[in-house]
Amino acid sequence: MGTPLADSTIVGRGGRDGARLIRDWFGTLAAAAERGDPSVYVFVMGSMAEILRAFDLPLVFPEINSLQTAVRRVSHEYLGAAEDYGYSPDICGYVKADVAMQLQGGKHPMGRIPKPALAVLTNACNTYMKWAEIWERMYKTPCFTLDVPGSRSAPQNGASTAADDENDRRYVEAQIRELILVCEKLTGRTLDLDKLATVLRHTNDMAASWKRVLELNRHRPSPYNALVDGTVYLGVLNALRGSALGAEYFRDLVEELEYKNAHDMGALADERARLLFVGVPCYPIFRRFHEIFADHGGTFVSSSYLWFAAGGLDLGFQYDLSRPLESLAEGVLKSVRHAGDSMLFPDRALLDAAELYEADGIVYHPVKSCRTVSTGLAGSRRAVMKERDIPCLFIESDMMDQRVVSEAQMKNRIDAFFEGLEARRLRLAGSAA
Amino acid sequence: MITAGIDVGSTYTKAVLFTADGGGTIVGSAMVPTGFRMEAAATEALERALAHAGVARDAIAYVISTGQGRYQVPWRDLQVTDLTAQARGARHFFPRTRTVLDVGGQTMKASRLDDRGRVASFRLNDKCAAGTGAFLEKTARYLGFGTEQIGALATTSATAASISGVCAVFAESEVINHVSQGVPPADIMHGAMVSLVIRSVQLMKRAKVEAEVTLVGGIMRFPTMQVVLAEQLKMPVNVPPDAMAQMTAAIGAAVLAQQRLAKRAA
Amino acid sequence: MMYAGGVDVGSTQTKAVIVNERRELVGRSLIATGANVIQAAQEAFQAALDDGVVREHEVGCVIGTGYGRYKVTFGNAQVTEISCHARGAAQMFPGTKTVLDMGGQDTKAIRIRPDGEVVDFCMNDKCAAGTGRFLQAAAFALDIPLDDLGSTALRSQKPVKISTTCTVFAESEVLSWVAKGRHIEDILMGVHRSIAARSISLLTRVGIDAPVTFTGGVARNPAMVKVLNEQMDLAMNVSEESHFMGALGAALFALDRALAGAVQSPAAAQSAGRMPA
Amino acid sequence: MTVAPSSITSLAELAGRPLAEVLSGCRELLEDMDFPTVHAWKEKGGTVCGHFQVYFPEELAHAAGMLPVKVRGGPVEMRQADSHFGSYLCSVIRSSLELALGGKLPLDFFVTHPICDAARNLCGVWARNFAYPSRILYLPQNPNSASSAEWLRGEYARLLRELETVSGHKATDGDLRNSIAVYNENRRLIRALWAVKRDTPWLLGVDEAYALLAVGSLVRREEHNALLAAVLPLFASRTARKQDKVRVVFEGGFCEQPPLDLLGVVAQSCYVVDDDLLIGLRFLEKDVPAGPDPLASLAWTYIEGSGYSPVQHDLRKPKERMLLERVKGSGAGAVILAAAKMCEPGLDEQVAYSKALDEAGIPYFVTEFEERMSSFDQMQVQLETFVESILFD
Repeated sequence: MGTPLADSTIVGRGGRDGARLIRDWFGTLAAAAERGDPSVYVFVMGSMAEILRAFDLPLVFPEINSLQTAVRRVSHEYLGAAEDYGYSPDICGYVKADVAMQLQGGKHPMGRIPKPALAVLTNACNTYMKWAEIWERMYKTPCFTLDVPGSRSAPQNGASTAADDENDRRYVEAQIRELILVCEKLTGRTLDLDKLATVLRHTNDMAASWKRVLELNRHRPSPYNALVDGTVYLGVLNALRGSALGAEYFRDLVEELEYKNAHDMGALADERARLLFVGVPCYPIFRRFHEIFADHGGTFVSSSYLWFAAGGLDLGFQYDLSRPLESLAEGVLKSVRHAGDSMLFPDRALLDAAELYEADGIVYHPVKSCRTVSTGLAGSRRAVMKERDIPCLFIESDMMDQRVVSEAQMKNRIDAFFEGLEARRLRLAGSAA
Repeated sequence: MITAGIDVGSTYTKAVLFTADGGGTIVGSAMVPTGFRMEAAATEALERALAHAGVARDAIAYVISTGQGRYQVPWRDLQVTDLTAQARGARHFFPRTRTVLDVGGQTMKASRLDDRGRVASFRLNDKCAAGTGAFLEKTARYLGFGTEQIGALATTSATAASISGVCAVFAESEVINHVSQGVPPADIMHGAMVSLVIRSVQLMKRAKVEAEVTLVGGIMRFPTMQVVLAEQLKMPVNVPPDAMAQMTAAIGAAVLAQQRLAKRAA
Repeated sequence: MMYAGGVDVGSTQTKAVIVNERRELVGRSLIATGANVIQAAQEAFQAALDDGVVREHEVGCVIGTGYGRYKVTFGNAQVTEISCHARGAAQMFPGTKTVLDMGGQDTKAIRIRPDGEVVDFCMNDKCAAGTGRFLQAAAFALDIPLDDLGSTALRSQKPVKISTTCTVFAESEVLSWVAKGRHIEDILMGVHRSIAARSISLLTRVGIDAPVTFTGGVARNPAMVKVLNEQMDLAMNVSEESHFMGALGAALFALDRALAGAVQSPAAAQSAGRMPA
Repeated sequence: MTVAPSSITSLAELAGRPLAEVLSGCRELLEDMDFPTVHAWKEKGGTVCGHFQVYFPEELAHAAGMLPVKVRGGPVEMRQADSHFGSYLCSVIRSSLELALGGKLPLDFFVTHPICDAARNLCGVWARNFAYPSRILYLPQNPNSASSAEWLRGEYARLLRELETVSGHKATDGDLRNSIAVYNENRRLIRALWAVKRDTPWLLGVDEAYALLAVGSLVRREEHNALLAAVLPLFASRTARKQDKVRVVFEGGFCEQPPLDLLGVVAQSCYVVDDDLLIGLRFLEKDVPAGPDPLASLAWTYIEGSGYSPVQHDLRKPKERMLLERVKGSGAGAVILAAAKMCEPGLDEQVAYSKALDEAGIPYFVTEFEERMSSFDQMQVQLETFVESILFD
């Protein structure tokens, strides 16, 4: 059996196009910064891209700007500048990198970031609010905080009634209407409902594709690495949410992954361990982190990052275009809540994913920067291991701060983890024979 | 009128006798090990300083104690913290000092002074030892050198080895790594100093840095510190004269005592 | 007779062990790692050979472990100290389910299967708090030999509460208790309790399942053993040779490999199966 | 769980005693990590609603017949909790779980709030470890929306339903009105206590006022009201002399609490004339009106009549402006800007606060604390240096 020849126009297209789209997107932001155009700062969990795009407002994702400084290995310069300004080493690195960027007039490794004319945020992460308050003070930027009530309890501990959900949905809808007024005031235009419908349709397409992309990695061998390739896809998903370009990208991506699966083309030539990743990537050594696993034949088949950092789009929620605002409220509520659940109550989702993706192990990577993602992961790990006989590795570092990323220490643990996986594999193979 | 400043530190106790004559003159000083009995050490330091100056005990008009054992000096007129004392001491040598960095074995303190030498803002590090003199001592100990050799060692290095220094103990494994890769001990020591200085610069920036900067405290033993600090801050750094390097807090206390005395007279 | 060697290169000490075909520990050595790690590994190995009266060519395989495992240049392979401590503990105390290894700058909690396979492990991440180094700092501050710490602490009637977690700051906290006039044994007991509490929290992460085997240099400290036993309400396995556990595990992995290479019997192949990649 | 026989199980035991005894009794109760009043309540068959910092409408639990208890950690020895968390986390989150896991704080219901990311996640942590319900109460972070009060009313109704299920007592509107009246009285008394501290700080130290306030969250509020009413007239006859101390505001005690001894050290060198210690217990600054719909009144007062803290986002209340008002309102001359170690909102806010104080020319110093700290040398050095910088020329 020979390996089928890769069709070079399809295979690798998602990575190439993704990198180009992100570059182009940063290019448009830099151009907007040069022109002094207004932009809206938004966050990945509840970006409200649908409304803002309907007003043609350019979106800036400070989270993505910040992580880019780490991927490009300059985050320490930014963190240092913010710490010099007074911020503690113990707080969120994303916030600090952004503060430093703002202090330097938006200068960024990918170009320049325009100033915020408006900030739109949700309560999905409390640090969003502390962050937005910084722009309020720096620029007197109006900040719109959209309350998206999350789950009130763990899924096993009682669910909401339909009436409760309707109370929440009405509140979200009322706030969306208030947000629309803010945008109308900012742009001097009224909301174009046709345009909104178009945007919603694109998001619907992207949501459906995203769900499919995640499913396609259940294949053996898995066609992409959820940590490395997945993060590129995720960038496009957020930056181009609600756009024709974004919808097209994901249609192509699904095509590519289906093609790879049809030809059993895995992300790794020799896939020996299928892993789930929990947390935020270790951006300061982004490639190296993945290589340490890949050297042992380990690949990430899924990642909780692809759930929450997609704002819950993995749910695949489809907006009802016949009642756009009502449906948008419902979609925001359900998706953002779903994103929150993947961090607040991750156990069940991880157990299910382990089953679905036939995972050999779970890698927990809590980070100093982000308590939203990290608080309780140690407990989750214990709960998951109690429920299912699956090896779980626990490594702490950071998504921005290389001072707390010790590669040698990390490698030692990863090596030990694979020694355990290998011993386990041989034992299971032995007992099967 | 002569005043005394007594700095009761955890390892050494220092006494300085000071007069306002001639724009301020140190007339005597002494340094003794503190041991476990701080009061006795303070008395002994004072007596030795008196002997050194050749003056009698009753010639001392005002005593200010400072340092960790500032409350263990029953015959003091007043006690002040070492931040306050170091600020005045630094100003004695360098009257235009606006920022003082005090790096000791266990602590690192950065203060910004106002135009009159009062401490306007300050920051202390207390999280872990990665940013203190102990970090250098640990590194030296591992490299097989004594604390007293640290200074001379680092001066011979041109390139600093990279040491992140998240934890003073963990830094040892980085040191081991360098050693095993054949990096010269001088470069490793240099690297440890750079790591320490980077931390101290961070602390200083949080208290805001203004020129001139004066470096005081136990770390003064290492001349390379001054060089590295000046490099990192991109501004010159003052260092008190060698013989007085350990005495700045005691001097500051004695200077302040002159001030209190003048105020009492008025 | 076929022999195998394990060399555990730690940050302060390097340990080497020789085992024979019957998995018996026949030679051991312990030296200070010092500045030249490669040389330390060689010297320790040679000393272990001398101790066991084994000649180098009789050794079929050598495995390096510990922080400096890649510095065992004469070794055939490297295995992490986590797998090695697990393997060593399973050999020395069959039936072990949980291993606590307390070394100079890290503490590990390991849950294992009866054959020594690592099921789960956790290590201290952020800093060296709660490691053996904390004891060294206290010993240094009080000018007491490390080996006497435990026996001194055991005389304590009223332990102090140590609040610092930073290993380096431990020195000054210890001295401040001395200055307050507290007995040395009470201060030391406080230090032991503080470390024990941190280790137990690490152990809880993997689950404390008896029997627990205590390995690493600190396992020879009777006060630490006592405090841990009391706080967990069990009796840990402790060996006089606890500090050789990592090297022993490495030697056993080496033996698997040597036997698999030399003898093609099913038994050997199966035991070689335990050899991690 | 047995309770030491010497422990106080009711504040009634203290009412009527001399001031010094009341104060030491409060302190003793506060520092008793075995929570004798809570255990006594449970032994009588009562149910307990534990609510994590900062604000919780205790009236709901009170009306449902429960004992509302503030879960705010404490200096407890960590035995079990640490293994449920990673390294980078404040202490109050860990110690709160420790108290519950160790059985020291027996609850029947736990509710946390998204005051910060770590606190919100406690709901999931609790759900993993305890059979009783654990819930998140989302207090609006968009109080500027016209719909927030109405939505919050719905939240309160939902929470009350669940509390009633646990306590077995259905709260009538009459119960709610009664509870609101009890808490209005409590708020009035606390305001009076804080006024004593502000106007005559030499008669009431911050550590003493704190102990008197904090015990309120360990008993039914009627008891606390009785104690405060009995104690308030006693301060005037204290003989302490007014000293030449700096009047300061202590900011940074909204969630994790500094140890009482730390407050004592502060009181030695400064008069703390205002602060945000346990601000949640006095977050509603107005009386809750006796409207036709008690739940709506409670929700409305939260939106329209609450104080400020770094964990409530409200466009009408920029925190630095609120702090300057607090300084002005209390006649303070300086500020201690504290934050708990690893506290994201507190550490973030320190930056904005210090810029605002710089601009206003108000002296301050920045520091961090931890509930478990037992050595205050560092704090003392900082305080003394601060005072010296103000006093010396």
